[in-house]
Amino acid sequence: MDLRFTAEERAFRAEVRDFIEANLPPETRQRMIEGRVPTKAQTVAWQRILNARGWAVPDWPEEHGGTGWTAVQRYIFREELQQTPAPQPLGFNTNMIGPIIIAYGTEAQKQHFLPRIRNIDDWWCQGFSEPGAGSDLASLKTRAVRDGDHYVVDGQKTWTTYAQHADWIFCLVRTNPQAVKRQEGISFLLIDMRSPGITVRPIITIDGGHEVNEVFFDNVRVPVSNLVGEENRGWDCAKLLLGHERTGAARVGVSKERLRRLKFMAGEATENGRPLIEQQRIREKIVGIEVELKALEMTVLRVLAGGRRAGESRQADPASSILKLRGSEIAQSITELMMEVAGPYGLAAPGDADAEGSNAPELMPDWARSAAPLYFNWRKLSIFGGTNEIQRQIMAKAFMGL
Amino acid sequence: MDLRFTAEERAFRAEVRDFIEANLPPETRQRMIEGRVPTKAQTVAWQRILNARGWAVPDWPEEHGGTGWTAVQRYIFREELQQTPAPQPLGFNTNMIGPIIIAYGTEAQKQHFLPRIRNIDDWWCQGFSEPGAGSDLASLKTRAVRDGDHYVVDGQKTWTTYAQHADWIFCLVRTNPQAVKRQEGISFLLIDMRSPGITVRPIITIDGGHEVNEVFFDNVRVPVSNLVGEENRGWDCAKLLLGHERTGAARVGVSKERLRRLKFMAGEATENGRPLIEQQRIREKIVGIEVELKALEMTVLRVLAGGRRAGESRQADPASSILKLRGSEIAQSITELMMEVAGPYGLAAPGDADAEGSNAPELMPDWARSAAPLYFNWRKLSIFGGTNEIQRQIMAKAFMGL
Amino acid sequence: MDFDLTEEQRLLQSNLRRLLADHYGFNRRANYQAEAPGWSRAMWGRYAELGLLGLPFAEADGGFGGGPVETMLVAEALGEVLALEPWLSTVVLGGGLLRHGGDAALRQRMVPAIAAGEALLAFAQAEPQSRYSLSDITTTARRDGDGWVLEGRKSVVLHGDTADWLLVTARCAGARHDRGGIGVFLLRGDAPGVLRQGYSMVDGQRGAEITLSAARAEAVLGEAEDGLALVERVVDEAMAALAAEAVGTMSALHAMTLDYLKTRKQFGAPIGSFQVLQHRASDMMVALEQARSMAMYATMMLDEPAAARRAALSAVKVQIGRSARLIGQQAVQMHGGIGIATEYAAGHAFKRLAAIDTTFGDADHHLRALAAEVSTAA
Amino acid sequence: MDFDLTEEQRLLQSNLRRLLADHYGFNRRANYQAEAPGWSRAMWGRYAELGLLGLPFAEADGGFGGGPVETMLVAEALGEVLALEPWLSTVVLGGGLLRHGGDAALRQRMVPAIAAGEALLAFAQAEPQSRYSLSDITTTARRDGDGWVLEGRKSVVLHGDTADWLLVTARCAGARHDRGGIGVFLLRGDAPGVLRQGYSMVDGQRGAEITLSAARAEAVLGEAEDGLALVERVVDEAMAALAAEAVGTMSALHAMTLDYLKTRKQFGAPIGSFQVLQHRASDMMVALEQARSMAMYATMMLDEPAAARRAALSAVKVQIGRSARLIGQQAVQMHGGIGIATEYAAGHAFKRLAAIDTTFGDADHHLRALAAEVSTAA
Repeated sequence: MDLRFTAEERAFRAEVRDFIEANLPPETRQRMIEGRVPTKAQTVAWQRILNARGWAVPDWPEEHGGTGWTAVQRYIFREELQQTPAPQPLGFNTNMIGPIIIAYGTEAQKQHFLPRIRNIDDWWCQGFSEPGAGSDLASLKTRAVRDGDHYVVDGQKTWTTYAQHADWIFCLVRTNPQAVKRQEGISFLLIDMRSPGITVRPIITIDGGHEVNEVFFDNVRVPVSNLVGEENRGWDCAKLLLGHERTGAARVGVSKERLRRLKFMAGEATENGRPLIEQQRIREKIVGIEVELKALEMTVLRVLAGGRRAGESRQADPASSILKLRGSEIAQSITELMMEVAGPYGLAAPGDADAEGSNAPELMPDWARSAAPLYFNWRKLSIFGGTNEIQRQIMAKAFMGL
Repeated sequence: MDLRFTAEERAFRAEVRDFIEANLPPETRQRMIEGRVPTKAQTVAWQRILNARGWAVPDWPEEHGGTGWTAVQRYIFREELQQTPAPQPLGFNTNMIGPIIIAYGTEAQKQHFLPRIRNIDDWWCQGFSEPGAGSDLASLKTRAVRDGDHYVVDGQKTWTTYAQHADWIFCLVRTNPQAVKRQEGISFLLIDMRSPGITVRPIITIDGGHEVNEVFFDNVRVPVSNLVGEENRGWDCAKLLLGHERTGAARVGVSKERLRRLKFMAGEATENGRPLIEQQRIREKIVGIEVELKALEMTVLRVLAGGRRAGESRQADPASSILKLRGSEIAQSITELMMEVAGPYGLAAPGDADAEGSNAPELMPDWARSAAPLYFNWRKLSIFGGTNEIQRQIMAKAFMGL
Repeated sequence: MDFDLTEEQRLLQSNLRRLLADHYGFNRRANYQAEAPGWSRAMWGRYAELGLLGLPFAEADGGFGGGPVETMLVAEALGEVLALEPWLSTVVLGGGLLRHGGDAALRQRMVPAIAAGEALLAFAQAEPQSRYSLSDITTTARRDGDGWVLEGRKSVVLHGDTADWLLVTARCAGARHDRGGIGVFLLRGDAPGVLRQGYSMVDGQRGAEITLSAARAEAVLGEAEDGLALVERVVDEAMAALAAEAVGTMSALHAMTLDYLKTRKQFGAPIGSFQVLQHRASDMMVALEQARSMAMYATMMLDEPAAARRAALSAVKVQIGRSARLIGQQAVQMHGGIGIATEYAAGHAFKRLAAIDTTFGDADHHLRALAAEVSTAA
Repeated sequence: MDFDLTEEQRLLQSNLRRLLADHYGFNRRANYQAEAPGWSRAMWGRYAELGLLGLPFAEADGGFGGGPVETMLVAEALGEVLALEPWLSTVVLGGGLLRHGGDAALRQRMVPAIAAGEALLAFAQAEPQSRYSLSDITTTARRDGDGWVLEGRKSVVLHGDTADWLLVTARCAGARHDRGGIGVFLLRGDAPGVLRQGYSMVDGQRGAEITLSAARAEAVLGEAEDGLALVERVVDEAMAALAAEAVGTMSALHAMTLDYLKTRKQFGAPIGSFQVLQHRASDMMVALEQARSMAMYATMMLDEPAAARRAALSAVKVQIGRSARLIGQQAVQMHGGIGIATEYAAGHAFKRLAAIDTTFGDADHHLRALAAEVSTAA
């Protein structure tokens, strides 16, 4: 047992860090340091820089553009992106639709889509959740009826992240309403967002941001060639995503970067003329989170090492749930503390963290602006991607036999 | 709305306090300050002092020795006992079997038992819980079979507090195993602990104390005259105890006294030569508990005032559950903090808080002795008397309609 | 000891609740917020008609002689609907400074206009560097003939953008942190030298940054160089009102959550049938009742001597902050996605609760303040 | 990076677990505890046979050359059964002082006896006033001819009652809190002037109060006046071992609780079918895995430079303390009454976890220590 990174791994980390430092546009980095989501243009530009370097899709098989890195290298790469901070590869493209097309797509689908996915020539979004089907995904109702060489899709998706940016959406749709088990009778379709009959309606979140949407399908015609896998077997494709990215949900690098930012803020904010960071209580709170994060980081490393030993299982395992739970709780606790540090100015923060034309007076300190919006926005971390309640349920049922 | 005590109530409090100061044996008080349970002799002696003053059973009807006090006066009386601290009236006698005999007993039972209960001429214990019937009381199995003018009782009770001191036990027993509803077919019996066939087996708790016992019944003959209420209607008697004492579970006075003790300990314990109470963090923890306790105290007063308005309802209500939940959590948090303040000497505490011949060296400071035993022992507060989980369930089902 | 309301108090409560039920549904509120000035002038008129705006003032000054209990009832009802109007600024903060610090002439000049809904007040207390300290004041007041001229910067002034009158703390003497030398000055909101930058705050309330450049005060409240005790008293009254408002908001949020638990279905059953969510709803109820008790305690302690009053209000703020965080976060969590969508009420209540915690010092700030006062005598 | 055990390590682990499974059932443990000296001399002999007692010592000194990972494995296995023997005192604390501070002659004299189970050691470090400070030492060491004479009082000395040898910190120079001037001295447990009062601690381990009256030391470890760094290193090693022991105990307690949830029935169903208890078991699992990660981190950081090592071990202690409290309290709660009855194992595990938190500083103590080191540079 040797829990240190090898010399090769440390060298790899330095190489990644140097590349990011040299190539990441400073305004992208600054925007992220301030706690704001990068623009679509910034995300795309950075992904293309990575793609040019051959680092667009480290997790993919080498034949499709993957890097052939070890799990540890891939972890280091992601952590360096998070810590800088730099935009991470667009998950819908690289972690979701890419691997699904690789596993289940036709040769034609692979040829056409994969290069475009890698380079974000197409921006993808995910059409899984529906108004009545959140945690209980299998109860989805959006229907696709075969009509010649097309499916005709009717229904509604919701919580669709970045549908407003998207060129394509991958959807779970019900093709056989008579199926005995609800998971059967579901198919996996790729749908061009420019298709007639698609309407995107923004959902503005309480931080004022626009990340999620409702997507309505009204008689949308989708070529049968856009079916992935077999008809009525779309659940298999969806299951592939379970536990695919086991360590990402921990968001260790992101939380490290946010803690750095938090300390910066606590150095700027003052009380009775002294920086808050000098107060023992604030320091204890910060350190308390750092301890939890260190433990989570070690847990991630154990999972990585274990995964390497056990082969790259795609089954859900307790680790994914543990990492999701702790990762979201830790991230949320950082935003709570940011809100506390921002103090009165936290209340005066702009209503829309991403609005270029914020209504906040220029007199207001920059460092306080994003505290409240981030606190509000990150409540989503314990809701989306499988609520924390669902994670606890998975652990109890699947791994403790309760 | 006037949330202050009246002049009469304040005068009453002074009267109670003066009486306790003048009459409570100092060694009883000192033992309780040290966090130890008073001995049987101390409890009995104090109850007899109260009885001589006419204050033995404030909650009872005046015809049976009650004081005729208002709910607020009764609250003040109990709080003063708790704050001194002085032994509280033996609950099994005054809050449980007394009111049940008053409500359901025969005239002969009243004549014989009530004066003895008041004066603890008989020490009573409660035979409800069984090994398989804790939170689910109605599943009890101890049987009583009619044989002439006796019942013959066989079975086992457990978690029987102070059975080792008891002269009598009041029991729920199954008299009709064929009853459709499990709550039917249960009867309420008074059993002399000296009856042949009764065996008491101590359960030593992890603090080393002996408070609870198993009580075995092997062919125990109980005169039919010791039946309370109707045969097979014993559940009615048991239900009387639900919500009877709505504000006692908050233990506000006890927690106030323990906080005072905690501050004393934090003044004695030192670090780097300075008392712990000077440390900001310890102070914040103490103050944090005081805030919660103040809120609980105000909640108790609201309940008292509400109860007076609504009449003395004996139904369970959300207040009882709230008070039990917060009361136990606050009390437990005080013991956690005592353990923290005691520090290394907390580990060296005697194994048996109540043992007269403790094995702890005399070199050890007195104030550290009871911290660990009390922390361990008071885990029971969230278990006994309806677990905190059961309290949450009651609130959700009965008062929120979930 | 008596927790009952008088007949008049009950009437006030039910009249106000009826008014709000008729005019302050969630969609209406969204409209009020969207249009200038960010709240409803029509509602303001109705509050005046109902007697809300003159309520805590003495009858001799043109008010209705209400006390802390009346203020608590109003705050709670306004909290239930997340009302946006400048009631706290005008009636509790500005009005409180007038009541406790204004002389009879000033009161009799101002109160009738306030009661009639014709004068809006704002309390310009905080400064960019002051955080929660009431005595960290760098804005200066300099005598100039009969009057005073103010110079400085005031920050996050609640409803400072629309106020007709500003009540401004400024230093007449002493160094930056001194408790002495602080005065409370009355200025017209549109006086020369007053520059106001208004904005919408995270919870939809309005705030303003205010720069004072040789701005001339109309009057000074109380002793010009000894205003801190006045400020502390009024801030304590505002914290009591905020506690009651928070109780109203928490209570509405809890009810909303129960409603959602009973109607929203997943896995074929209402999610309220899941035990984990049931118990969490119970914990929310406990937190709510503890907060409610402390809001009453606040009300009861307002007339106590300053040291006891301040300690009590700090304790109240700690409990309100803790309860608000638990209830706010859990309500959002149990609502799932719609808990963080602006189209639904739950997220707005969550945000208002977070803002209340921060206003005049969050739970941790007040915990530290209380801890500093613990006796260290053995 | 590699989390795998070597073949030898796996063998050590399985041999020890088998031994404990055969000889350390809960009832056996109760017997060991009940009879003098409060633990099992027979087990001690078996540990020696298995090579446990000489494990971390260099082969040149008569040991088996094990490292931190081996110590972690042993501690975890002993924690699983709540072993009572003086392994931590003798091998980790006493042995650690010898390894890092003893000269070759001393090591070669002591280690074979330790490895054979013939020498028990105890570390007499704390004093009545010292709490968790390692430098708050009033016991004095005075040169007397070739040797040293000790005077003072040592407190809560783990297994001090039966130790053949005591390793005592004492001040040769400097004032009470000085970091310099502290030496580590080796005394015979039965030397003239050593008065020992043994007792059973709350978790069933043995402790002693020790009074030294002109007690003569046999040797001094390292520099007589510069022993604090040695003490800190060894205490960090002990905290790492305690972390691993706690993980063993938590893991056993979690398993015990799951077992209870599956077998205990109430309202006609196993209580493990109640969702609230399921989720709590999940939270316990999370806490356990976080603790396990930190026990590994502790092991990995022991050979780092002192500042990094100390910070790491404080972080470990914080996490272990938090996890232990959550798991201990929830396990007791879910067991209900039998959780606090001495007849069942759960309560004993709970108590041992509470004691581990307190040993060498509880979670809060280490949190404060870490907070003091946060950089305040903006």
